[in-house]
Parts: sequence; structure tokens; C-alpha cells
Amino acid sequence: MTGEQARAAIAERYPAATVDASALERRSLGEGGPVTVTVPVDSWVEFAHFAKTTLGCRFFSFLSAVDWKDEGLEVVVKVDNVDTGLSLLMKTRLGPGVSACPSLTMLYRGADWMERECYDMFGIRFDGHPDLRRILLGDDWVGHPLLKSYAVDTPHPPYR
Amino acid sequence: MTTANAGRVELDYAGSERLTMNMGPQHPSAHGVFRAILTLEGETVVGIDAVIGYLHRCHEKLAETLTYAQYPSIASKTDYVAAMTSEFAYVRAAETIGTIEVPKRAEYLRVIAAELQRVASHLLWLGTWCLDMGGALGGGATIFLYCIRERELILDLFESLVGARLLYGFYQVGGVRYDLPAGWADQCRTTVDLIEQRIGEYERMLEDNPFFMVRTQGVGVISRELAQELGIGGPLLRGSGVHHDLRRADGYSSYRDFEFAVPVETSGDCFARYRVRMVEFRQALRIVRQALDRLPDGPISSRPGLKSVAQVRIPKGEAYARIEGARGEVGCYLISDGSAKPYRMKWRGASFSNLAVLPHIIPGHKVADVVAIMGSVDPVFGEVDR
Amino acid sequence: MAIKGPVPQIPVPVWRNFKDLQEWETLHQTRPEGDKHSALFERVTEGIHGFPGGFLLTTAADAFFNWARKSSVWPVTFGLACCAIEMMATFASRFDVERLGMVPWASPRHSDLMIVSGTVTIKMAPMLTRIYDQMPDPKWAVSMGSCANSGGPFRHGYHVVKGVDRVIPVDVYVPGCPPPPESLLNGLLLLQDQISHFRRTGRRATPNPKVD
Amino acid sequence: MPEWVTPLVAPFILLNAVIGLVTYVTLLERKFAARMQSRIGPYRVGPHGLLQPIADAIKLMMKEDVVPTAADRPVYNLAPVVFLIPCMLIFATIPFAPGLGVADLNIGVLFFLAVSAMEIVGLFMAGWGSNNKYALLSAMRAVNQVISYDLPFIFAALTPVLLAGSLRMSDIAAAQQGLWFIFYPVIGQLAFIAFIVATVASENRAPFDILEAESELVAGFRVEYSGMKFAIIQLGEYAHVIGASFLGALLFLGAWAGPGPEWAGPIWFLIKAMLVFLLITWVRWSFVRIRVDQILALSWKALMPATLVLLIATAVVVVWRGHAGV
Repeated sequence: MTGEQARAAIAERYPAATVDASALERRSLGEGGPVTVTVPVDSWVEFAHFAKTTLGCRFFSFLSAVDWKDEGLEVVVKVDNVDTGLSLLMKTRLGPGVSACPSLTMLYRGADWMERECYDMFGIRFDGHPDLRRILLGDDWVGHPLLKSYAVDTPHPPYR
Repeated sequence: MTTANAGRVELDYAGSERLTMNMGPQHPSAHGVFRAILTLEGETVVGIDAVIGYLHRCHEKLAETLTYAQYPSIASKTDYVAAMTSEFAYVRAAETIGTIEVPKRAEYLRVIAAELQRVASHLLWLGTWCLDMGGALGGGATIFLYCIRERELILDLFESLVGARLLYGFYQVGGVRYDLPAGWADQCRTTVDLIEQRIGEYERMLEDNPFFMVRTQGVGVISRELAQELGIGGPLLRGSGVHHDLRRADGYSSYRDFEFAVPVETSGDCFARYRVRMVEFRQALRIVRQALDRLPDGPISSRPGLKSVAQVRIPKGEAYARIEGARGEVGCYLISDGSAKPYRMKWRGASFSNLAVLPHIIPGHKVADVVAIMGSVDPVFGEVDR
Repeated sequence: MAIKGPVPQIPVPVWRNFKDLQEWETLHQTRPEGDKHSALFERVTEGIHGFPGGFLLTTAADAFFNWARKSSVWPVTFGLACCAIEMMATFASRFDVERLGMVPWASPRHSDLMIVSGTVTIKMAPMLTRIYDQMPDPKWAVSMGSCANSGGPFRHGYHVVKGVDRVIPVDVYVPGCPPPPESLLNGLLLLQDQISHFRRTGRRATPNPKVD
Repeated sequence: MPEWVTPLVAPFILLNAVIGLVTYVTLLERKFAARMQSRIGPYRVGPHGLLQPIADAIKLMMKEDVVPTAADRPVYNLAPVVFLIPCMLIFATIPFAPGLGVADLNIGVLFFLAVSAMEIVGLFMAGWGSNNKYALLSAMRAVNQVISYDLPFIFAALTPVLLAGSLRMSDIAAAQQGLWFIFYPVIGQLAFIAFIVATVASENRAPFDILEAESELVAGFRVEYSGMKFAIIQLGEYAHVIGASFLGALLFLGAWAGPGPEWAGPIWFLIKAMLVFLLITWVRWSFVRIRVDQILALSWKALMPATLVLLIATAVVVVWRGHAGV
């Protein structure tokens, strides 16, 4: 399935989803770059299921988030169809002040560690994750470092 | 917190038959700083809790404070065994956003460096993997030292090219920083021939050894589905029967100009990964030879002179650039807000995804297999923890 | 240091979820302050040293023991980050530190030297201290690379300890990012020189982690 | 010299000779391994690294002796000695030349094999007393392995015994003055191979060193030992290997038989023992380690039946040749 067919399929099935519009109003994901889809958070798992089954994107590349300061957090997932070369960049806006998102671990086992990392770094609680705890930082860590409100050189006693 | 602890391996002694054993963070086979909390029943592992993050060096946060010209040399510290490929991913992401052209010669030099780096990285993998299986006081150490000896030859090449042995800063946005010194190409050809010959020796040495075969065949099988769902990459993915190589699929940089084969094995065990890497050695050397033969003349950077190390301004936008690193898909998701520094950088480390396979395949194996599987996954903890 | 952004409320770190660590601490923190055998030994050597002409004996013994110590410095195989790769290269055929009598050992109990090769993170620091404590005296530490010396390029990171000397005492600092094997070898030779001037056959204090 | 002095002096001399030999054998192994790995090995301590073992020994003696608080103190402290004693005792019955030995028992080989298996007691004490999980696992593996490999070891060693018709070591050596048992057609070579494999396994050398497997169990049963006790354990291990090498040289390589005057006999014996030792070392530095279940399978399914068949075949040959009057 090529990118164009995928775009058509997505537009047909999910009219609410915005295809190929980044938050910075500029498409520059490069030639042959991934198809970018922004879906509402309600249909997040449903859309991922659609991507996995209908579009055949079974290869879980990564899951992360972006802190857009006042506009809230955005979860970004990239999945690939390695047979046809289709790449899909799925995004969802959580909205200002919201830090809860449905988990994709039921669909992609690779989302397990990625969501833990995302929880660690951004404090996003993934509902339905079997084992949501910090992964990179220690269990006693305070704060979520990749939020824009967290200073890069925040000290952590007893080591500074 | 009940839901949060549901999948967690119980750290207490659960029942009289179980033993909790801690491997790492300082452990000879940890390949860095990795802690595996194994639950054993006799010699059999029934549960594993992987603890990572001992080398979390805040790459993603620091990238937001460093300019596009500064960060490539720091990017090399993510995957420090294959530093060239990490730099490659970062500069490609920046170039994609800024639509910066790269001269043909620079593309070729990038490919040469990346492929030599792949060979160096695989050599280190072969050495440390055998060290895991053979022990520092046994036959593994011998292979390890042989492999390091060959790796030193490649590092010599890098040293005369860049001036550094391990972490380079060779790639710059818009090209590469240094051109080939005089006589480098001939030295490179000699080295490549020597390494190809030596690799054949190691292959015979290992595959004629029945102990090696029984330790690797049928151990740590990753199924095709699991491999895709976890997003593991590189030799692990191809060892599980998925024909996916970004050099072939994307054809980034100048890889479309070269002929090379993509090895695929279907059995998915440690031996399959070993075979894939052994073939990749040769293919990488083949690409290096072709690139040296067809190396075009021209500038090495589209931003020559002082500009290449000065500030790079990149327009607003976002990009995801991916590179077939030595361990799989090294990706860099970069969001630029138009300033000299990125707004957000997500580093998709190949080892992070690869390491996530451990809890899925290790239970049921013996303790000795844990280190064999760990070694065949070839994690680099700079990339896992970033 | 200027702190940007809000400073979070930070409790004392409790390793509550690492039960075996906790267990280890309760079992091992009771190591006596001064080893009584060692104290007796020191008194005897002091006595010999004070006896007229006894200093000849003690200094000769010191020289001999220091020669033995410096000739057989066994590092623990403890790799942290990028520098660990260069450390491995130093142990390997081309540079071969075994010429100097150094054999890498896996267990800290058998080792004399810890080469801190790489960035020490806040999560790793307690483990590092613990490994250092597990090594029997007399022991030495080499800080290898900018990250271990001062935090290096990651100094500003929130999760990085700004120099391993805030955690354990360091004898030799090797600069570089990463230091090439030649540089590490030079550091090890400097360490040998330092050991050969190590006075008295006694203990060396391990200060508590410096907290500033 | 009174009659009772010899039994006191001879073991003393032997003990010191063995300790000195073992110390320098470590240097030999390190140099040999270094050459295999295209390195130089110890070089800077003394001329060509000749003082290296002494420096190592002195340093280990001067190290702090750490006893973990959780350790079972009596067992932990006793273990190295219990480990060392059998490793030293095995030298008692070895005659280094005709009449030059501490005790030339008429059951010499049996004594050697029995005492050498006692090593496991100290090993298990060390593993248990350390109260360390690595050490415990290692001790468990050791018990498994030593029991599995002592039988093939004994069967392989009994083949020359059958050929010589005596358990006394000097008789076996004397029986080889004409033809070394390794050159005995077919049986000799097979028995020697089985002996080497079983020796490597029962001495816990790579590729069968699963109990010290430092990539899995860090350092196995001696993980908690430091300083002097660690030195004693190392000494015991090497002494055991050297003892087994001497046994191999005695059983198969004709002991002190060699050209030259009679006083050169012990030197020939030493050289042959070192050859056996280097053979074991060569194997050690060439193979990757195998897994515990595979090691046991190799012993019970292959080596044990093979040596048993070999023993029976030897018996048949001996009986047949006896009838033929050879």
C-alpha cells in the first residue's frame, strides 16, 4: 500500500483525522517521509488498530511525546509496514493540562517500554498499561525531565 | 498501585524453589550498565526484570540546549560503538527539515565512514559475544582479542581521517567535516582486504567448533511477529526472517549507487543473528570498495569553509530521519522552531527496542543462555538509556 | 549555579523498591570502623619504626610491598560508557596492560583498581560506591575521561554526577573524551608511580560520599 | 640422620617445591595465553616478567581480608584450607624418579583419584559459606560436574593401570620403559584423549569452567574471597591442575623415561607434565564454554559409556595377550 492509498483509506474511514498537517503548519517530513495523521485522543487505540490491521503497519518504530507548553502534550507514534514501505506517524493531542492517554500495549508489545519511558519523561499516564513505572530514572525521582518546565540542570540531592 | 505492579517480577523469595539473582549493573556480561533481576528455578530462568537507565545522560534534553552544529559530536555518544551512524541520523534529520543539499562526494564519504563503522561495531560485537560465551579466562577472550586487533585497524583509518578514535564529529549538517588525507584510500583498501580474510578465519574457527554451535543454535528464538511488534531492527530483525534493510528500503544518502545483498535468515535464533552479521561484514566491505572506486571529486560540504562549523539556522518544521545502523533503525525525530537549536529531539535508539525483546524470549532458558542472548542482541547502553 | 525553572521538592532518596539493595545495606553496613587486626598491625609497625634503626626495616619492607602492589594492579572489569570501549582496547592485544601485570578481574573482591570509565549517573552512583566499597584495601581509582572527571559534555544534565570524585576518592584523572589507550596507559603508569610512593603498610580511609 | 626425619622433611620440601612450581606455572600460562592471543603477556615486572608471580603473591597477602557480614564465618574461613589440602595431598603418591617420592603406595592411583575428588568439599564449603547467590549456584554446578566427570576420569586413568597390571605409580612408570602407553595401539591414544577431556572437566578449566563462568557467575564460588584466601584458592586450583598433569605424564607419557643420564629423569617428567599442562591450557584458550546441561549430557551420554567400553576393551586385550603369552 502506498502513501497515497493510505491517505485515501484514512480519509475515508476517519474523517476527523487530519492528514499531513504538522503542528508547525509546515510539511517538511521529506520526500517519501511518513504519512502524518493527527487523530483525536478518543479514537487513538481504534486508529492504531486500523493502522495495524488494515494498513498492515505491524512494525512498531517508536512512541514519544512533545511538550507544546501551553497547548499541552502530544503523543507521537511511528509504525511501519515493512513489506510495502509505508510509514505512518500517528499523533494525538492530549490537550492542556491533561496527561492521560490510552495505552497501545494491547496492540503493540513494543509500546511497553516506550510508554514507560514516556511516562518517565513526560508524566503521561497510559491507561491500560500493565506495568507503568519509571524506566530510565530511579523510582525516587521527582519531576518529569522532558517537560519544558523542567530545567536541564535541576539538581538532585545528594548528588549535584 | 496494584495495576502498576501487576507485571512486575516479585523480588522476594517466592516459594522455596525460586532464587532471585541480580546481574549487573557491574557484571562482566552486562555490556555496560544493565541490571537484570532474574528469577531462577534451579538453573532455569522463569522471570526477568530488566532495569535500565544507569547511563541516562539526558541526551534529549541536552539536544534542546545545543545548536545544530554542536550536537552531532554529542550524538556520537549515544551509540558509542557505532558513533558514525548516530551522527548520520542527526544530520540527516536536520538536512531534511532545512532541505539542505549534500554534495555527492560528501555522500560517498559518509557511506564509507558508516560502513567501516558497521564493520568495527560488528567486530566488537563478535568479540564481546564470544567473551560472554567463552569467558574472559577462556576461548572467548582469544576471539575477543583477535577482533579488537582488527578493529584497531579500522580505528587507525578513522584516526587518520578525523583525528579521533571512538567519537568523531565527522558528519556536519550539509556534508562532512574532513576530506580524505593522502594515501588513505590505498590504506583503506589494504585494511579491507585483510579484514575480509581474517573474518573468514574467525568464521571457520567458530563454526567448526561444536561447542559454539550447541550454544547458539535454537537459543533465544525471536518470532517474526514479535520482532515486528517490538520494532527490533538490524541483524535481529533480519535473523527473524523479515527482509527489511533501510539501506535498501529507503536508499538514503547514496546507497542506491552500490550493489549489496541483504542477508536474511529465518530461524531467528542466536546463530541466525550471527550468520546475518557475518554476511553483513562482507557486504559492508563490498560497499566500501565500491565507494572508494567510484568516489567523485567535488566539495565535501554544501556549507564549505567556516560556515560548516558556524551556526546553522533551520526553518520551522519536523522530520524523522532513519539510518540503518549497526544494530538496526537509528532514528532521529527532530522538531525545529526556527531557532539555532531544536525544539524537541527524540532519539530512537535501535538498542532500546532490541533490548525490550529480552523479557519476551529469556524465560525458559538457562542462566548461561541469558548471556548468550544478551550478547547476540548487542545492546549499547548509551543508546538504550540515551 | 543558576537554576532555571521551578525547583521540585526533593525527598531523601530511599531505595525502597530495590529490596535486595535494602537487604544488602542492612547486612553490610555494620563493617567495623577500624579493623582490629589491622590496628594491631599498625601498632607493631609503629613500634618497629620507632625503635632505633628500625626505620631501615620498615622502609625496606614498605618499598618491597609497594613494589609488589604496583606490579600487580588488578583492575575490576567495570565499564560504564564510551570510555569502556577504549578501556577494552587498552586491555586488548595492541596495548596489552598485562605487560604491567594488570589482569582484569570480574569480581571487585579480587581487584585493586577501579577504572571509572564513563559518565556516572545519579542512578549509577550508589552502585558505583558499593562496588568501590566491595573492593578490599588498599585500593585505587582512576577517573577516565571528561565525564568521570567533571561530567564532561553532559555536565549540565539533570541525571549526571558532575565528577566521580564527588562519590569516591580518585587517585589519577585521565583527560580526554574518550582518552585514547595511550592516554589511559600513561594514567596507569602515573598510578604505578603513585603506588610506589604509598607510605606505610596500613589502611587507607574511604571518606563518605561528599555531598555539597 | 634418624629414621623419622625423612617423613617430616620430604613433605616439607615437596610442599614448597609444589608451591614454587605452581606460582611459576601461572606465569607460564599467562605467557602462553598471551602468545596465543598475539599479546606479550607479563613483561615489565622483573626481566621478561619473571617476578610477576612473586609480586602477585605478595600483593594478595597484603590485601585486606574481607569477610562478608552475612557469611557463615567458620565455613567461609575454613573453606580455602579444606580446598587446598586435597590439592596438595595428591602430590604425595607421585614418584618423581625411581624412589623419589613421599609415599609410593601400592594403591597410588586410587589414592590420587580419591583425594583429588575431595576438592569438591572445600569448593562447596566456599560456595555455601560465602552466602552469595553466584557462589551458591557455582557450588551446585560444581557438585554436578565433578560427580559426572570423576567417573570418566577414573575409567580413563584405569586403562594404563590395567595395561601395567598395578595400581602402584612406580610400577606403572616402570611398565612404560619400553613403550609409553600413549603409543599403545589405538587404546592408548583413545584413553589419553578421554583422560584429557575428563581432566579439563574435572579441573573445571574452560570450556568446562561453568562453575567459575565469570560472564554468568562473576567468579563463581570464590566471588567473595579476597586477599590471602583468594590466593590460597588460586594456588589450590593450579596445584590440582599440575597434579593431574603429572598424573597424565605418568600414566601415558612414560614418566621419567627419556634420553640422558638417570638424574635427568625428574626433568623429563617435569617437561612432560608441563606439556600436558600446556595441552590443557591450549584447549582452555581456544573453546567457548558450554552450558551446564550440555556438559552433563556430554559426560553421561558420551564420555562415560566410551571410557567404560574402552576399559572393557583394554581388559580383553590384556587377557588375550596374557593368553598369547606376550
